[in-house]
Amino acid sequence: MSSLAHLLPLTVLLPITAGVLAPALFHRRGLACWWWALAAAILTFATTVTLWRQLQSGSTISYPLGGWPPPYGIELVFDGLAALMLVLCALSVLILLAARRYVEATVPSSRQSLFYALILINLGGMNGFVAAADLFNLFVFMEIFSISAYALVALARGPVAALAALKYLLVGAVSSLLVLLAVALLHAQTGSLNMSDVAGLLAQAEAPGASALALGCLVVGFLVKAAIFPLHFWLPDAHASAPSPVSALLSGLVVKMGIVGLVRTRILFAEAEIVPLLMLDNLLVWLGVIAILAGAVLAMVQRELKLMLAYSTVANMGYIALGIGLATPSAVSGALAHTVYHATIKTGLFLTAGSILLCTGLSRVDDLRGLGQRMPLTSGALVLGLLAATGIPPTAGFVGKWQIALGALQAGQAWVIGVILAGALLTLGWAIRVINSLFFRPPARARVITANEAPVSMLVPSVLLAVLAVSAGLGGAILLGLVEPLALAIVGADHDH
Amino acid sequence: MRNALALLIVIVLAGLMMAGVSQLPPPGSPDGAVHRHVAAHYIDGGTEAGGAPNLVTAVLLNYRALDTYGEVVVIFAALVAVLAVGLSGHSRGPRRQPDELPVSPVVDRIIRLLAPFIALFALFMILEGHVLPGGGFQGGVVLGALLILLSLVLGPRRIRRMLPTPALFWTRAIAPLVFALTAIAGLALAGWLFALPEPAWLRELILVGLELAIGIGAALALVGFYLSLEADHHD
Amino acid sequence: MSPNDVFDALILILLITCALAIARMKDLAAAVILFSVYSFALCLLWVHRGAPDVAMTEAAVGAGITAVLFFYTLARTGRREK
Amino acid sequence: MTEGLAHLDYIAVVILFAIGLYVVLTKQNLIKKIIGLNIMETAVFGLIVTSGMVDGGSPPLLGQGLEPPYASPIAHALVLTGIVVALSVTALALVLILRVKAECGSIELDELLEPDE
Repeated sequence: MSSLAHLLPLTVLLPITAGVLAPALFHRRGLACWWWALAAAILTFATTVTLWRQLQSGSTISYPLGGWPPPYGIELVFDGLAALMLVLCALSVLILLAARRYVEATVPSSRQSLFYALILINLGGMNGFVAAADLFNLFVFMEIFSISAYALVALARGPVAALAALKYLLVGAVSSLLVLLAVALLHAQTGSLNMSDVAGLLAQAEAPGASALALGCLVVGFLVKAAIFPLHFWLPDAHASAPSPVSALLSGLVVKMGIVGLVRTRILFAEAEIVPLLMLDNLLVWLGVIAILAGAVLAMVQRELKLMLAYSTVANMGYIALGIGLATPSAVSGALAHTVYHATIKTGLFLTAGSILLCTGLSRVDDLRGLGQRMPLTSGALVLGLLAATGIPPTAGFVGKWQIALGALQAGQAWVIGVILAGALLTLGWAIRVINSLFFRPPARARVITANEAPVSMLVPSVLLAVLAVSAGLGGAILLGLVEPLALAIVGADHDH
Repeated sequence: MRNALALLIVIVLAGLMMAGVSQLPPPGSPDGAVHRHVAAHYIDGGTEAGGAPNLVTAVLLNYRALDTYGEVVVIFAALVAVLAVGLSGHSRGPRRQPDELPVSPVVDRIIRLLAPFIALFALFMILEGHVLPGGGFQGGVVLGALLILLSLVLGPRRIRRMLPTPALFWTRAIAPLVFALTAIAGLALAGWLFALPEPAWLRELILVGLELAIGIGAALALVGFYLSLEADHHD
Repeated sequence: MSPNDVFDALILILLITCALAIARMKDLAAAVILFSVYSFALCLLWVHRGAPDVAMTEAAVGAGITAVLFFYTLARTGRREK
Repeated sequence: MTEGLAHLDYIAVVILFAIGLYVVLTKQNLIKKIIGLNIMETAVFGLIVTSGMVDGGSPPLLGQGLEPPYASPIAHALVLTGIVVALSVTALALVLILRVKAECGSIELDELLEPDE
């Protein structure tokens, strides 16, 4: 084992320790704390890049904590799924970059260091969740990023945010509990907690009912975390009322953890030949189809920009569920690619929406008429992001959807392609409404007329992510190549065409 | 109507759960999978491998130290969360002493009299946690309860002022910080993050240090929860 | 059935009764007190299951601190459920 | 202990989980919902502790003159961590409830969600 493997636990320890130190070091010094948080996030990103290069040159990296070999100790792994960690850390850096002005304007100075502490702890929790190879460890990291996420939503002012955070907490706690119940059932059945060990033991287990119950609990728990329709009801309020950098974090990254959980669950049960796995695939296809249509329609009828974006997240999580449910290599790799691409697009969109909210104080699309003249770069970034969200080629949104459509053909379910197209058209519908309002209507509000372009620290992440969103589709082949081994691990090599 | 529907759903779910749970291996048999596999390895390893005669402590602080690190991070995150979203400071109402809970002189006396003994008991639980049942967290909870009791007698403002703010934040962060230091010590002395280095006395020292940190962290977190629920009365 | 089993069964019945009573209770303060009783019964069960560490924690947290936190909340939100 | 009676624990656990879930789903009072959540949590903890027990076994404490077989220390460690997590979530929920009460004036979910606020 290369000594570089010691870096793997660091992706968890580094941001969390930085977060723990933040309130002690920077009480009432928000700006200094921002620098500290940014430095910690960049360092974590660098660590992830180093690990990533190591992964490219060799095989999967595994780290036994305390030197206890699995299954006796806790193991962390850096595998194909950990590619997501790279994206997580990179986007966190951009979110933090954009957060400074927003936090200065909206969070009281005595609480700014707490805000950054929660963001860093959230990042560490997500990194740990992605790398966890132990069932209970997965639960613990899930709680770390969940608790910090509930609090981050409530950091926004006003009655809507507090209630949204509380709803998010209640639903989140029940879903976490389902995951814990599944862990308990699997442990009672196998006596082990290490995922690959449990997977092997489950394959020979003689209690299909208990396995099926554990599978069901894990799936429902993670479907809630991933906000798959109709278990999405907590998401729109929470994501729309949170402070905008937090919205970007939640909608771009935190919901994706549900997908990570689903993928880990699929791998866990891949060898156990129990019937519900087939039912699960069908369920995911149907839920995905409904989510795509319902999310897009609900986004269309919203008046507030951030609510539109939140419902669009519901629709996009539907695409990902659909891809996983189709269970062919192209569909699953499409779903994984879309996970990464949607994270990029939606982080950019929410950060841009945050700039607009901060500069104008307006949130309704009708009030934002004519903003294109006053804030051309920010509005332009929003338009590019929206175009990418509809999935016009060659934007980032296109690759995943195209792959999922190909997968639908492989799976002999061509009708799904119609749904994918319909979802794209509906998205285009509300996107055009926003674009029309921004660029082709005269201003209706004084605050739009007096608005100035967003500060540089907010413009840079917005524009960068917008450019990435429209151009990243060109590099789609690279990303698909990266996620393919993982897709094969999920659906099993027998599906290979 | 809605309640009846919910009842139906809950009954169906309970039925499914019952069906699944009934297929689990019967509990209590020493030949069950739970006892033969990983747990048997821990028990066979004994105090020597685990570092502590109380195997629960050995699992918490040695074999599965990362989980316990996660646990202290969860409490710390909850404390930061409570401080960040709590009411105090959000809307400054008139500050009042909490006079709705009058403490009778007898109770006052008893609390003051018992306080040193409770503190001693908590300390005992923390320091002996690796040998006997109990441990850092349990002792910390007792210590936290004692501080809450004392605040009834002395007034929350006095408890709040016991530590100046920056020092308070350092102390609150003690559990995750000591864990991180232990992780690094493990890497330096035993080659793996979170490993407990030899010799035995060093191991025991580290275990006691960890338990102390967990205890202090838990106690301060509880006081933090209590103060943010009690602070600034709104009517 | 040994006396031990009878004792266990009684605790289980007590637990379920407490939970049902909590569900029906309109007075939240009483519900919190019942939750303390419930936690305490759970402790006894866990001592019986060979888990003294867990029992101590449940006694301190479930029956103690959680109830205190609930009471402080109730003092500011009112103790009646509508 | 007979096999059937050992399953009694599991049956009780399922019933407690169901009661907790019913409270969380149907009660409109937010504090009541949190109590329900706590009942669900203890049910899951009960399942873990029971699955780790041994008939006639001792607590997993070495060097105290206790005879094997020992109960599984893993199960106990999991529950300890679980209890801490449950307490943290409860504390945060209660603080949020106080904020909802201060900002919206009620903690009954049906009143809070009425369209006309």
